[in-house]
Formats: sequence, C-alpha cells, structure tokens
Amino acid sequence: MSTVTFREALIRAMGDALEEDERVFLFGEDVAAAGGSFKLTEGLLERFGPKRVRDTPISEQAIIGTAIGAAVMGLRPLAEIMFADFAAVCFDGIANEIPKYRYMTGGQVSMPLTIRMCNGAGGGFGAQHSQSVENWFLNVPGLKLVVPATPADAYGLLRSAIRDPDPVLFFEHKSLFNTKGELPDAPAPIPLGLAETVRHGEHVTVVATQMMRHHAMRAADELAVAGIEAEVIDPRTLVPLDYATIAASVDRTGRLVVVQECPNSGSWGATLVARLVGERLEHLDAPPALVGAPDTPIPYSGALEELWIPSVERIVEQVKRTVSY
Amino acid sequence: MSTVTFREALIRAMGDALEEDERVFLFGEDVAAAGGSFKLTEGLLERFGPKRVRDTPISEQAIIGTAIGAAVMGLRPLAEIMFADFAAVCFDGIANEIPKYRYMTGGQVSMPLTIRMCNGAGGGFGAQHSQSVENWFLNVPGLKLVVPATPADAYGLLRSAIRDPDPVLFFEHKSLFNTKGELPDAPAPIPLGLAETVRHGEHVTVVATQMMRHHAMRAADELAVAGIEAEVIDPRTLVPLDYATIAASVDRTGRLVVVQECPNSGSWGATLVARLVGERLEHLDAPPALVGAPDTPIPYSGALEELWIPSVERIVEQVKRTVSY
Amino acid sequence: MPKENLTVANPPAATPEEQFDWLHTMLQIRYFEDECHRMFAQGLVRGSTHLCQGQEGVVVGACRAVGIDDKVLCTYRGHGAVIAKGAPLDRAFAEILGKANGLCAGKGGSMHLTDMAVGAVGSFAIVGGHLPIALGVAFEAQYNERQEVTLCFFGDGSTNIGAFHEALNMASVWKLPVIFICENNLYGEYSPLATTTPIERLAQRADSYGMPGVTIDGNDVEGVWRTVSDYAARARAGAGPVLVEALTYRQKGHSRSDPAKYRPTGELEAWLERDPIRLLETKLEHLGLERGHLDDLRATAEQEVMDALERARGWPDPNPERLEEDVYA
Amino acid sequence: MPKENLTVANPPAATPEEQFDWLHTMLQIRYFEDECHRMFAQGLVRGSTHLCQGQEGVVVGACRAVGIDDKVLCTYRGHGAVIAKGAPLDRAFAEILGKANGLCAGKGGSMHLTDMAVGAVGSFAIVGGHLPIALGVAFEAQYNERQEVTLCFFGDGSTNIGAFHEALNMASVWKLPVIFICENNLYGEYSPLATTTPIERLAQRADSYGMPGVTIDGNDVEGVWRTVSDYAARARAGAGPVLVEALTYRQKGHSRSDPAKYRPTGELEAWLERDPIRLLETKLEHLGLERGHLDDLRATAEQEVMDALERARGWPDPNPERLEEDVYA
Ligand SMILES: Cc1ncc(C[n+]2csc(CCOP(=O)(O)OP(=O)(O)O)c2C)c(N)n1
Ligand SMILES: Cc1ncc(C[n+]2csc(CCOP(=O)(O)OP(=O)(O)O)c2C)c(N)n1
Ligand SMILES: [Mg+2]
Ligand SMILES: [Mg+2]
Repeated sequence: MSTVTFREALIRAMGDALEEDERVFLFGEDVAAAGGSFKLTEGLLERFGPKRVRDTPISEQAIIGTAIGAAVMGLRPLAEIMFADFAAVCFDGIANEIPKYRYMTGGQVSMPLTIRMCNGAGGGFGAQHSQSVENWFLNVPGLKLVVPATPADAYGLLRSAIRDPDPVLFFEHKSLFNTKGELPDAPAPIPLGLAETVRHGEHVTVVATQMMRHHAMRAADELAVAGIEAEVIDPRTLVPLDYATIAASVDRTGRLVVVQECPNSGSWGATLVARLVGERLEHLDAPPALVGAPDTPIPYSGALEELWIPSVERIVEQVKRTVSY
Repeated sequence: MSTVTFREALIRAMGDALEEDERVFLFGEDVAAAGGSFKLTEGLLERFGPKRVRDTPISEQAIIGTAIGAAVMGLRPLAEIMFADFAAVCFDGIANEIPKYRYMTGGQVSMPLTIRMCNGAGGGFGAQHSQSVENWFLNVPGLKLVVPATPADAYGLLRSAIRDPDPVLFFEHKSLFNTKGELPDAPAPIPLGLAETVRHGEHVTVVATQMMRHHAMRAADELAVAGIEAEVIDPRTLVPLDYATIAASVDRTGRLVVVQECPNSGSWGATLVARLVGERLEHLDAPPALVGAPDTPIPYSGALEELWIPSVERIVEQVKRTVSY
Repeated sequence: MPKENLTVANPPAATPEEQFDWLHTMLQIRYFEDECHRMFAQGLVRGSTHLCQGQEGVVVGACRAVGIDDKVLCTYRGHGAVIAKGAPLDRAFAEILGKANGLCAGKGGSMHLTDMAVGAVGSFAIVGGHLPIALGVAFEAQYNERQEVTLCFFGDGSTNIGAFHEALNMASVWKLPVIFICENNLYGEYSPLATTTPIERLAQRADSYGMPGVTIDGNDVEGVWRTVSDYAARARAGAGPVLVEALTYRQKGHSRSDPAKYRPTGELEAWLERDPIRLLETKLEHLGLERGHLDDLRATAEQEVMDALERARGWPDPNPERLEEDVYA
Repeated sequence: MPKENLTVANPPAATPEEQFDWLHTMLQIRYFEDECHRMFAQGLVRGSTHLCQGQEGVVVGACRAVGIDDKVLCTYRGHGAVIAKGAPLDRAFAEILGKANGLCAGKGGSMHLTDMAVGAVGSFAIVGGHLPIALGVAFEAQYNERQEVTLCFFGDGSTNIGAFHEALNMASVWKLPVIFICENNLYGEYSPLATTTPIERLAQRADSYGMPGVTIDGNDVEGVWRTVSDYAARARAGAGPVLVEALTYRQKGHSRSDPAKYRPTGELEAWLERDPIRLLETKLEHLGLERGHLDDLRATAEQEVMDALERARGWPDPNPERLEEDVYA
C-alpha cells in the first residue's frame, strides 16, 4: 500500500495495461513525447516505445476513427481526447459509430476501446473546457461511462475499462489530478457497474460522483454534527449503473439527494430520480432532490464559477430540507 | 382556412419568413436547386433567388459556423442539417459555440439563428438516420428546442423560431411530412414555450411530442372506450418548457405518463419527471411513468423497429397500470 | 513526396479469364441492384436505397486487386463494394429486406451492409464517417505486421467534409496502408461537383497530405485493377496511403425515386455509352470471346441473383429477442 | 485559379510614423503579456494563459492593414490580435482577472477575449472552431454589400482539423472575403509541425480550395501589413478568400508554465535574433529614428500597460446576479 496521486494512479493503470496486453496501445495529442498536456501519460513512451505510445495531429475525428477501426479488428485502443469538451468535435464517431457498430452489424464486431478525457469545472478554464460531458452521452445506448473520484478508483476502473469488451468513455476530473489516496501494491481492477458506499447513514441517501463526491462527504461531516447521518454513495460508473445499491439505500433511508456538477436538465441525476420514483415511489418519505448547477454555461470568473458549482453549503441545506420534509 | 401537409406548412413558414425579413436567409445541402432532399424547401429558390436561398457543400461544420457568424453580425440564418443525426458532425458548433457565445462575451452578441433538422424513427432509415436528437442537447443550456407535431404547429413555431433572438433547434419528424391539418389563411406565429392541451381528461396526464403525440391521442381514444379519460399535453417546445401547464394538469389528475420516442436515460421525459416529483410529490397518486424505447440503437428491420418505437398498445397498457395503481 | 517515386512494379496484365470473372461479378451487382430498385418501388425495401449502377467498374476493379485478407470500407452506396469483396448475394438481399439471415441480422439495412468474413468491414451512412475508421483498420495490420491493405471508398461530395481531411492527413503521418478511392460520379446527392467544390481534380487534394494522388477512368475496370494493384503493393511495402480518384457516373438517381432531373441533357446518354459492363464486354469480344458466351454469362448472373432473392425472401423476420441483443458484447 | 491573377494594386509603403505606431502596439502587447505571465505565476489568473510573445508582428501587421469596420477572429492565443484590433488594455486585463469590467464581464476569460466595439468578434478555444464562424461574419458583409473583410487567425497545428478544411472550401465556393492567416509558430502545443503534418509549406493547402496561398515572414511586420493589405483589397473587390501562412515563433511555452523543453538547442536563440519588435526597432533606427525615441516609446508602452493593470485590479468582481444573465437575449 502506498499513497499516490490521482495522476500517478492513472499513469500506473496505463502502464500496467500496456504491460499486460500487447493489443493495448495509447495515443492522442501530445500523449507520447510530451507525456500529456496534464502530464497524465508521463514516462509511458519511454517505457513502451513509439509503436505503442503515439502522438497524433490535432485531429480528434481521426483519433476516434482510428480507435474504432483498430478495435473492430481486435486491438484495444486507449485514446485520449484531452479536454472532454472536445468530444464535440468527434461526436459523430462517439455517438453514431462506436455505440451502434456492433448492433448495426448484428453482432459481427466488438468494440473494446477506451477513450480517456478530462472533464469538470473549478479551475477557471471557462465555458468550453470545464463541462461534465458525460451527460451528452446518456441518451446514446451502447457506451459505458466511468467517472472515478479517487486514485484507487481511477486505477481500478481504468484497468477494467481497458479490459472491457465494450466501448468505455473514461472521465478524469481536472480538479482531482493532484488529490491523494491509498493504492495497494498489486491493485486489482474494479468491476464496472459497482457503486461504492463511501459513508453509511440512515437518514438520507446522497449520490454523487467525482468532485461532488468529495463535496458530499464534507457536507456529510457537517451534517453529522447536526445529527443527520447521510449515506453517501458514489456510483463510480454511470453506465452500467449500480441501481440496486442506490435503490436499496433509498429503501432504507426513504430520502434521496443527488449532487451533480451540471445543469439538471438531461442529467444522469434526473435519469436516476425518474427511474427511482417510477419503480419505488412508495419508499420515498420526501421528494428526491437534485443539487445541480444553474442552466448556464460555466463562467470564467472565480467569483461566478464558485457559485455555479454545487457547494458544500448548498448540499447541506438541501439535505436538511429533505430530511425535515 | 385550408388543409395542408406538414411539408407545405414548413415551406409556407419559410416563405413567409423570407418575405417578412430581409435578414433571413436559408441554406444547407441541396435546399436550393433541388428543393430539399425531403422537398421541404421546394420553390423557395425560385421565389427568393440565389442570394437568399443557397446550396452548400457537404460541410456541416461550415454550415453551422456560417450560421453563427452571420447571426452574431445581425442576420437571421435559417440553416438546414438534413438528418438531425448529422448534428453529430457539427456538434461542436451547436453545443460549444452557439449556446455559449453570448454568455462568454458577457452579452455582447445575440444569436438569432434557427437550425432545422429531420429527426425521428419509423421509416426504416436505420440507426444513424432515425434518432430523437433533441435529447443530445438537453444538458447544454442556451439552446431552444422545438418539436412540432402538426402542420399548424410546424408553421407557427417555425415563424417564432426564426423571429426569436436566441438560437433554436427545430426538429421535423420524418414520419409527419405527409400528415395533414388545418392552417388559417393568415396564420400567426405560435409563441415558444406554450404547451397545447390536445385533449382534456381527468384521470391521467399524458405528455408526448411529435409522432408520440399522435400515438398518445390514439391511445386516449382507446382508453376512453375503457372509461379512462386521459389529458394529452403536447409541450411543443422542450426548451423553453411549459412546465406550468403540465404541472397544473398533474395536480388535477395526480397521474403522469410521458411518452417519448427515445431511450429514457438522459431524456426530456426523465428531466420532466425528476422536476415534477422534486416539486410536487404530494400531488402524485401514482408513480410517474416513462414510456420510452429500449436502450438500444434503432434497428433497421421493420419487425424490430416497430418494437423499438413506443406503440399505442404500450401506451394504453401503461396508462391502465398508472390509473389503477 | 515527388510523384516520380511512386512507380512500383506493374502487375502482369489480367488474363481474359480473370476479366470474364470480373464481368460476372459486375453483372451480379447490376442485376442485384435492379432487384433492389424494383423492391423499393414495390414498398418491400424500407428507408432508402442508393444504387451504384454505372460504378461497378470501380468497386470490382479495386476489390479484385486485393485479397480476402485485405479490408474494404464503403458508403451507403455500397452494395457493389460488398458484393465485389465476396459477400453472398442472398444474405445481402436478406439484409436489405430486414430478414433474420441478413448479413447484419436485419439490424443494419441497405446502408450498412457488412460481412466481416470476407473483409467487408462496413458500409457507412454518415458522409465521411468511415474515412477515419479506415485508419484504424489499416493500423491494426501495420501494428501486427501483416502486409494487408485497406481500401476505403467514398464519393466526390465527401471530399468536402472535415473527416476526409483529418483522415488523409493522419494516414499519411502514420504511413498507414490505406488506398483512398474517391468514386467521382459528378454529383453529391443532387448537387453537381462544380457547385460545391472549387477545384476540378479531386486527386489534387492528395498534395495537401504529401501523398500520391491520381485520377483514373473508373469505368475501365482493368485500369482500376492495375492502379489499385500498384498502389496496394506500394502500401504493403510500407510507403503509406494514396488517393485514387476514379471518374465514373451514377446512372440512377441519388436514392429512392430521385428522377435525377438536374442532369444536363445528353449527359446520361454519353455515360451509358461508357457503361463499364458494356466496355468490358466489348473488350472481351475484341479479345476473342464469343457473344454467345457473354450472353450466357448475363443469363447466369441474372439467374444467380433471382435465386438468391428467392432464398432471401423465404427467410423469416428477426425474432423479437434480437431487439435488445448486440448492444454490448 | 491561376496565381498570376492575384496581383492587386500594392498599397503605398508604410510611413515611419505608421511603423512607429505599430511598434507602440507591439510593445503594449509584449508588456501586457509579461504581466499576464507574472500574474499567472502568482495565481492571480485562473485556468490557462497562452502568450503570443514573438508573434506580435503578425497580428499587428495584419490588423493595421484593415479598418475598424473589418472583423477579426482569433484563438485562445489571442491577446495580441484583440489588442491590435483596438481593445482597451485595462478591460482586457480585467477580463483575464475575471472582473466585472472585463471585456466579457469576466465570463469569458483569457481564451475568449472579445470586443465587438472594435471588431474583435471573438477569441476561440476549440482548435479550428472559429474558422467556420469567420465565414458567417464575412458573409454578413457580403450579403449586405459592405466591402468589409474578415481576418481569421489560427495556428499551424489547426490546419489538421476538419473545420479548417470545411471552412476554406466553402469560403472559396461562396467567394467570401476572408483572409485566413495561419500563424505558423512551428509547434502545436508540444508537437513540432513535422511530427503531425506531412508537408512543410502550409500555404500549399490553399490549392485544394482553388484559392491563393502565400508564405510570408511573420516577423516582418511591414511585409505582413503589405500582404494583408493586398489581399484585403482583392477580397473587397469580390475575388474571395486567401490563405496566408506567416512564419513566426512562439517565444514562450504553449501555455501556463510549459518550460518548452522540447525545443532543439539554439532554436529559441535564433528566433530571438529575429524578434519582430527588435527587427522593427532596428529598421526604424535605419530610417533615422533616434534610439532615445525608441527607448521613450518602450517606457511609454510599459507605463500604459502598468496603468491599465492597476485600473483593472481595482475593479470589482462580477455581481452574483450576473451568473444567470446573458444566456438568452
Ligand atoms: C454528414 C452527412 N451529411 C449529409 C449526408 C446526406 N447525404 C447522403 S449521401 C450524400 C451525397 C454524398 O455525395 P458523394 O460523396 O459524392 O457520394 P455519392 O452519393 O455520389 O456516392 C449526402 C449529402 C450524410 N449522409 N452525412
Ligand atoms: C479541438 C481541440 N483539440 C485540442 C485542443 C487543445 N489544444 C489547445 S491549443 C493546441 C495547439 C494548437 O496549435 P496551433 O494551431 O499550432 O496554435 P498555437 O497554439 O501554436 O498558436 C491544442 C492541441 C483544443 N483546444 N481543441
Ligand atoms: Mg458523388
Ligand atoms: Mg502553432
């Protein structure tokens, strides 16, 4: 067991995957010679050489296309789209080709590719470099969506993503890169579709991912002082979603608060709430609540961006409202 | 008053808009000389000439970019992206530029553009030409989303979309082009954000758009025979959404069924349900239900596509379940 | 890269037998699409259907220049390429009819014919969408050090979309064994090339990517075969991609019931004179083949197509359970 | 389009006074960015910041070749272009500091400086994203029959993205008055051009779009000014777009604290010799300007920048109500 940063965990996962499986290759803009624009691939070119760790032109459509073609032929492409917002320039490949190829060919191919991208706000990167892009893909069946919050999850889920026979979009939150956590010396992959109950509690179920999981945990600490015990669940993957764990928790607590770093419209939180109330209305003692961002682009100014991102205070307030309903 | 097809209503709306405002110009692939690949712009080149009705190369990014730049400078671009699914190849312009430009410049510009596109399944066009693409944009604040179901709505809403100072994505369902309806001789624009209660009823509120509105109406007729009176509401625009009308109806009926031609995850229906239960759980006498498509791409074969699209029977069954809850 | 460096060992000329075989396939494609057209008019085929009639020379010439292990990607106008690569006629029909035995189990349709067993990696319906995918297909062979090439067909109109640009550029940087084959049939849907493209010779765009570009007669099947054979040898040797512009003509409308009224008078007629099947037949006659032999071949091909169709029509629709299958592995 | 047709009336040579004025702006930009760099290091600037130091000759030469009614679009590396077009230094600083009085009310940031009042239509952070937008800006002028041109700046690395291709092609088809100016600073982020692009002269890509393409010395501000003046006159006359490749060098790292270790030894030093400010100063000295005069100008420019920064730092943060404003009109 050692303490590593989120960044180090990612590098280690990629290194181990490249080590384990010759079919894995890593490519993207400045991932090789430069070691990544966020230094997330540092040292991998040196370890695995230019055949397996490759730079590309600024051509996201070509990157995604290459991943698709290589995956269909049996390789395990590990592509990087630097900022997740740039998924917009290769959206066609991600939404129209990747998740439909297997289906449209009647199962003739599989699509074992992984696309890593940096999402999330809080760093002052402005409206086009801060989005929670995972929400763009919720209505597109066929993709798996991974949203790790800790170094251990980053490691374990990335290993599983790369091994997975299906396409995985793997989101790395920019504000987490320098956060630290424990990692076993021989860490195991973490299965996709398994939530983690990060904190046990009986009064309310709080569901949150990535940065918001950490905000939720801080909120839970504050709430505990006020006598409210929140159960905090991190789904870790949005597709597949560990609905059973969340539902079981809500059945016990009777109350649900979802915290998400995005507007509520078309969000994973809204999807979860709609499903839960559709299936287990009778278990709810209070209206399920979404703590999300306002319906605006993400402002640059620190003064405004701070207001945009759901804060610990807002979570605390909402949980109190929900619990006292 | 005369009877017109959905297609004729669209052509008339575009013609009237071009007539009314010199700043409006219409452009896209094969919209001019050929009159549109679905003949939705027939005769407009002849009437307004090649300055205002223009063909483009197969370059959706260039089309959207042209719309953005011209809108920022004060024109009223009316662009066509043939199949809505192709919004994927110009997603960056639509999701990262259009809805953020005004915000990112602190209100220095406005974005009075309209993008028309054909969405929807049922014609055997396969997985890449049949999607309900409006759902891709729900989590992107700053866009208005219009989804007309009748010739009169197509006319009135398109007129409003073109006049609107904000960007509007206007979805035209392929299965509706040849449907007919009444249109006044001097039809007025229909404000965006105003739902239509298509049928009054006291037992359950059914919300549906485009093709599904018509399915819902047929279901309502069948249900009436069984003594169930459904109130059918067509929101007509998803953003802005006439939440008040829907909420008032649900307050009365206590029951909600949303019918949508798409998977439920990340859908407008899930968004609506999450908001409604968050704000008015106490008014609900039954779990709100989503009748949507399965989590798969859209199959080509008629035998399968028919199963994919929510059917009148499925709506009837769900309403019965909801009412008898 | 200077053009002079591109010459590679010419393949031997094709034998009359080989060319007879090409003709056979071209006729199968022609009759196959006659039936598609008919079925569409009768409402038996859903959605849309895009015929490649008049362009059979390009796909047959190119696909016969490579082997079964080489790969092909094509567009929604892909019946010809997929059949030329070896997909069975009956299962191709079945796919278009949405049958369970279709190449794609009825889930893809006319625009997405795919038969991995013969290296027909996919037919793609988003203009330009498959060009980047061809890179990955070729990359896998390069990565695993197999000397295979990937043929990637697309239309003239597709050369104006962003994916074209990104794909050719990166293919060149990575020296991938892709033969990009632009079937210049003069139109993108209803728009003549000149209204959407400010240059005439699309092969010229290769210069932007430091790769060779050539323009050839797409209706001369042997010429296509020779060019693609040459460039395939070059690509197998590691010299990277090329852009081949094959001049041809779409004898039918863009899709469905497009009557193609936008054509200048006489254009279709002039191109019918240069119909690739007709040209090849004439050539084979010159080579000494008897007319009767050619007539027999036509009859054979037509019969094969009709038999395949009959089989296909007899197959069942997909089972309802198939609806939710094949999303994940 | 044959190259010979492109010659247009040469503008008169720039006067020493004009060039002195250019130098003034170049120095303002240089000092402005020195401060940005400092503030970023001190944690006063959020996100990222991309300096154009070394490239001031391109933006000043180009922006001075057009008028206030002409429009400019540029990238996240756009401080220089926006200031050259006339945006006030204090409000530019304020934007980077996220202040209420910022050019964009603090909502855009360093990568999105925009000042519609001076025709700085936008700074864009998605590589290539603004090239298609430049078409629409130019189209509006064409549509309303005003003889304005649009300058569109972008980097060498951006010429590999799809939007570049679509934009240049359609601009050519529609004969739009856009001057596409590629600031070839040899790198896209940390990647040298040669590793991502299989040709050396990016101006050559103009051939694919039937438009003129020229490569010029981007550090010779007068040369840039003359070329852009020429092509602007041509575009105003309705002859359509051009591609100008301006060779220059990014003296700082790509962004933030990139130490630019990937540079070959001596490269930076060689380019510092050809620093555009230095070149222009030397030239003005040759033209008879006294060194003292130049020193005074430096002092003035620096003082202007420091004063602007002081004003900007004194301004308040945006009010919380601004958060939800400016989404819809
Ligand atoms: C991105 C995208 N835009 C538009 C279309 C609609 N469309 C289908 S085929 C076609 C014309 C393509 O022309 P070309 O590349 O010349 O191929 P051809 O049909 O002539 O074989 C168009 C515009 C599409 N399928 N995808
Ligand atoms: C679509 C997209 N891909 C990647 C990036 C990340 N990125 C920002 S700047 C840059 C390099 C651009 O290089 P170049 O065009 O030469 O401009 P320069 O920075 O040298 O001025 C990259 C890759 C981006 N902003 N947008
Ligand atoms: Mg064509
Ligand atoms: Mg550069």
